[in-house]
Amino acid sequence: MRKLGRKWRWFHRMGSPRWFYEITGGWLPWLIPLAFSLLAIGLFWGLFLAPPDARQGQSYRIIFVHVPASFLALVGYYVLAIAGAVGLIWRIKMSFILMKAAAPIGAALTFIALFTGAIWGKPTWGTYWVWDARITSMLILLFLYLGVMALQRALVSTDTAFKASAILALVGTVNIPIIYKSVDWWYTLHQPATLKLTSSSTMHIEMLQPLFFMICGFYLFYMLVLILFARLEILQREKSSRWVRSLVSEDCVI
Amino acid sequence: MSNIARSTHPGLMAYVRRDVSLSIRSNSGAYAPLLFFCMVCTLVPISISPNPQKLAELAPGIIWIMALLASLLSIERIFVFDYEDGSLEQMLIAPNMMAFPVLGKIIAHWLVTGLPLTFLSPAIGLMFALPNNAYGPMILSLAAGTAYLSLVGAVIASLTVSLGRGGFLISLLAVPLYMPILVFGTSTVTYAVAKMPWSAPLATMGAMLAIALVLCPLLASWALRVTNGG
Amino acid sequence: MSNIARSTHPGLMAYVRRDVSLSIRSNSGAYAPLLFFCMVCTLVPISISPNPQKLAELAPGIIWIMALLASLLSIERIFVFDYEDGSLEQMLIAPNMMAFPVLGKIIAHWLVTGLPLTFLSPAIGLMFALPNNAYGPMILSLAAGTAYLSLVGAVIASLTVSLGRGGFLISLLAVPLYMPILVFGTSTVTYAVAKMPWSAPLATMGAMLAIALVLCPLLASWALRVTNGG
Amino acid sequence: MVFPLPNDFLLEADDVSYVRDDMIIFEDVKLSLSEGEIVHITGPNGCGKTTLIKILTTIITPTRGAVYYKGRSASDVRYQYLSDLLYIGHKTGIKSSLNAEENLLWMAAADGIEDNRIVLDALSMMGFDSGLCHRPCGQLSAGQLQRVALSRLVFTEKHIWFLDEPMAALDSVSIKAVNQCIASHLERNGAVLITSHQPIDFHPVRKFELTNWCL
Amino acid sequence: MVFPLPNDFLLEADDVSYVRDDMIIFEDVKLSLSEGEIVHITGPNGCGKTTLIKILTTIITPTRGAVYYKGRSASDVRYQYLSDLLYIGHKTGIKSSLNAEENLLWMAAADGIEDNRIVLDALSMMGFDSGLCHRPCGQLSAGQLQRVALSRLVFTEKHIWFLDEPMAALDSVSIKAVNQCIASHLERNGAVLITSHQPIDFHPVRKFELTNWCL
Ligand code: HEM
Ligand SMILES: Nc1ncnc2c1ncn2[C@@H]1O[C@H](COP(=O)(O)OP(=O)(O)OP(=O)(O)O)[C@@H](O)[C@H]1O
Ligand SMILES: Nc1ncnc2c1ncn2[C@@H]1O[C@H](COP(=O)(O)OP(=O)(O)OP(=O)(O)O)[C@@H](O)[C@H]1O
Ligand SMILES: [Mg+2]
Ligand SMILES: [Mg+2]
Repeated sequence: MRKLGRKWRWFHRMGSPRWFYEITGGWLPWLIPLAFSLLAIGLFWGLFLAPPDARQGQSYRIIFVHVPASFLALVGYYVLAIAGAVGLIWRIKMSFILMKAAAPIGAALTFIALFTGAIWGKPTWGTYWVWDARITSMLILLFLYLGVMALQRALVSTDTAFKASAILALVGTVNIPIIYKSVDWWYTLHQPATLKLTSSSTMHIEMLQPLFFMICGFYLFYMLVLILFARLEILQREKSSRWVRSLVSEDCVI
Repeated sequence: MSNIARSTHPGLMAYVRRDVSLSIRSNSGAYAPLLFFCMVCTLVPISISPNPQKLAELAPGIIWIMALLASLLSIERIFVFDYEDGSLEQMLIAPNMMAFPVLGKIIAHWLVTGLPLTFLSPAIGLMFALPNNAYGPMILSLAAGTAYLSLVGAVIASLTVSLGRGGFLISLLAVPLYMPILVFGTSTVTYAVAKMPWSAPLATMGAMLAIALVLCPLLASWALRVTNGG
Repeated sequence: MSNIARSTHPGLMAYVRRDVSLSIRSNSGAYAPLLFFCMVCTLVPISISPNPQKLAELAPGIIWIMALLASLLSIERIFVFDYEDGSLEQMLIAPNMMAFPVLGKIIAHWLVTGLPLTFLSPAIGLMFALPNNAYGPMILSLAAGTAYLSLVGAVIASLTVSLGRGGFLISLLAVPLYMPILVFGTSTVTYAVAKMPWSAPLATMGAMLAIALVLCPLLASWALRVTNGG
Repeated sequence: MVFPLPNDFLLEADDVSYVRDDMIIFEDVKLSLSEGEIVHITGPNGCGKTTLIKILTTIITPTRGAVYYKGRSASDVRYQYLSDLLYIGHKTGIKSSLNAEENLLWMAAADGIEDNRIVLDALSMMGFDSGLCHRPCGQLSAGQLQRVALSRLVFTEKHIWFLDEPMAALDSVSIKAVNQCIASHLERNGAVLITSHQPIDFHPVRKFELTNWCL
Repeated sequence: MVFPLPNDFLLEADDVSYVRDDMIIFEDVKLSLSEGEIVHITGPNGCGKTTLIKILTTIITPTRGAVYYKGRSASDVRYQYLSDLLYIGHKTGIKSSLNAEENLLWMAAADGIEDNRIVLDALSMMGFDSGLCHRPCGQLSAGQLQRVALSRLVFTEKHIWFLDEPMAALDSVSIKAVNQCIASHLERNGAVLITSHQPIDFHPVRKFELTNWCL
């Protein structure tokens, strides 16, 4: 093999699942308490301390779950697609593992966003569902996530499954802006904007602060779950390797 | 000897001809997606409303959805037979850029699905009492749109080819990607019905088609290699 | 020795269990027709109109058409895989009435297609702003109607099984036979929406179902024998 | 024929002819099979061996002639006949999404066997590696698949076996295993009808040559 | 490896390994093929013969190792290599809705042959009855289908042949015809890589035994 430069050696070592497993093992003791305390603070603040909304009363408090979940659902797709692209271009196995881990998390977050949005819709709009541009594109995002998961599951050979679902994720990325644009445009065409999500600028500062905590908490929580899923996948894939066997014989838990 | 073989290897047009004639020969014939399109369109007045005014309102959307379904359900078969009988392996070891045969097959799919459907759409429009000024835009949008559907669908079909008749999996993967073209396609027709300028959505479709024409054959041939173990 | 073999030969329930588990195992999974149903239903607001009032008007017809399509497109596979891998020949030489295995397979098809679709339909109804009083009739009509579709579809599928993936041919043959049930199904729901008594169309569907339940397995197994050379 | 033939053949084909699309595949084929006997049907490609076997198993109805089982028309004693025969053809009826054990268990159920110990034993007797048992059959090689299908021979209790080119794709070790199965079946008074382009090495094998009518 | 190997083998597999789903199919396989040589790959069912051939034809990418064509990496001279090889696998690429002649004409086009006289001659040389020519291949028997596929051998101008169990389902007459094709190809300095569970009767056939890694 060609001699690799120093930078490249680092890059490829990072691609080693074992390296990832060991390094993230050191992060977990920090990440877990941090994520959960941020979430706890944000939730408590948002649900109990923040003042009720002038128009919506108490029901607005669902925002503290809805907005972070929607936000990370979108971010999650870029994580997925970038991980897939890196895996395809540099043939890094670890990147594929991260991609595989990102799909179910993203799907779950998207589902939470849709679900909380629907619950919120009932008191505010008087209906659970409306074909608003944003909501529709969120639904399509859920389908994209599910598609990546289904393809991953259906292809039996792991290598092929990784590469194929990465290609699918890439195609999906190209389409996300188009989908968003088209759906946005479609909505404004057919129906006057009677129902609009309250814009954040009108939000009270005392509501924004706990929301900020929740978003940070969700971010860390996302990272945490991604790492845990990836570690689980690594153990499964490398179960026959020596280092995993010695791990298991030491009775380590992930 | 190798040079001769190389230069004469069946290229794009050969694949177009072969695939078109294969689907004419196949049991259900080339007219199959077309028949499906007609059959399903007839279900609409029966189950929703036979009222001409209502039908006219629904027409652009219904025609477009049914065209999309006819394309979606037939695209599955673009590579799967070749996979099952071993032709795909022969394609993989053909000494030329694989994107050309793939593009050939995509064009053939469009010729037996999208194009006849486009030609037939005025008849359906007539049955649905579509206003006169909408026929032109409808034909143009269907022609460009079904080509886009064939291109994007081929990428998905090549990802799922080794699953045998993945059947509905392909619809989960393809429908989200089909959505934008559906929006632009129906807008073109509804704009025309509403006597608004309909060139903007049609132009967008054209741009999307141009990009897909370049990217999709490459992506599909890449995906075919990957799903066959390469 | 022959008597033991005869009495223990896999019967109706064994075929139901086997086919359900096979379609759960298959790549696209048992949820596949369900996914198709959902995906296609989302196309409607995008291409026709997102206006809740309009959607509510369309809902019964659209839900029924899409259920019909999901059933139609999956019925093709009820016998074709068995034909291709040789299981069908083994079924033909099984020492019992062939109508039982066939009925088993039809029930399995309904369990993975019609039934989940029926359970999911309220969610689609919700998204289409269907009025509250229509949910009950919709569920009942879908449950009975999809069972009828599976039964009648199986007869068509057994006629076309030797054509391989006849694909669209099956839709040409089946759609005319599906029409009556579509009419009664949508009327049940639209009657309910209009607060009219909806038991008459539902009762008709029940009667049709009962007749189909007796005749179709017999017809299908006969057709299978004939198309295999018997 | 109105009366059953007065003989004791286990199986008999009486002047069977088959015409497909106005083409005579074969005409007036007479073939009989007794207990403990193996008949090897030979003939060039396309002479109708597979067709003949399908006629004998009642899958295909012959254009003329009839098949007799223990002296009575097979269509009269249909269920009795069917519950006594085993047919493994070019297509073996294996589901590619199930693994070897699941596939065989389903087939064993036809013989009233529900015990997966028996099935696993059969697989290992055919030289099928137990490490492959968890894999869906779609992921097996051509020969491994054939081994799975032929494992039925180990535990089946059917009397008459119809084997259409069972040895194709098998390596020499598995061919030996199949031969052993057939030998012990013959000892137990079973009957075997086999087609194969490879020679079959039993000493009392009766060859039945089908000539090519098409040419 | 940066530099091409300094040798003259037509084809060489250099320490090729293949791992599928964490299972080692084979490891460090070294195989070479010169002009005028025939190599018979043997081994038990499932040892990876088909996989090896697909790796050599570049359909499957090996986990480790590389294939060299005339001393240069096959992936570097990909098109040159591909235009010099012929592969007939388990699945032969025949369309069941086309007839034998149409199928072969399409395959012949890959060799720059557009003449249907050549194709018909090839079919009759493989013993394929011309009366069957008008029938779609889906209606042929197993052996007849294989005959059609192997007719390619008569007219192809490719240098390296990869044949994966070409003799399966063939009767003895057609096996002789195939052997004749191979012999004349070898005389013309062609190279053949063949797998078969049946013995192959050329005198200078080199056996290459693949062991079963999976076990
Ligand atoms: C199922 C229905 C819903 C879906 C799928 C949905 C989806 C989304 C998405 C994707 C975002 C953007 C997150 C970001 O970019 O930061 C968002 C933000 C938001 N949503 Fe929803 N939403 C739904 C229902 C609702 C309802 C009923 C309300 C309240 C009336 C609501 C209020 C908000 C607010 C206030 C924001 C933050 C505003 C912003 O940052 O632009 N949503 N929602
Ligand atoms: N699609 C697949 N997915 C996973 N594993 C496979 C697949 N195809 C083959 N295998 C496995 O790879 C190994 C090698 O298979 P291969 O087909 O190369 O064997 P082979 O030597 O050609 O056998 P045979 O003599 O039976 O044709 C086998 O153990 C098989 O189970
Ligand atoms: N489905 C079919 N439709 C029409 N003709 C067929 C069909 N299947 C086989 N035939 C023809 O019937 C004849 C007998 O076929 P059959 O498969 O019985 O031959 P076989 O003796 O088994 O040959 P092989 O040794 O190649 O397996 C052949 O000439 C074949 O072309
Ligand atoms: Mg045969
Ligand atoms: Mg093999």
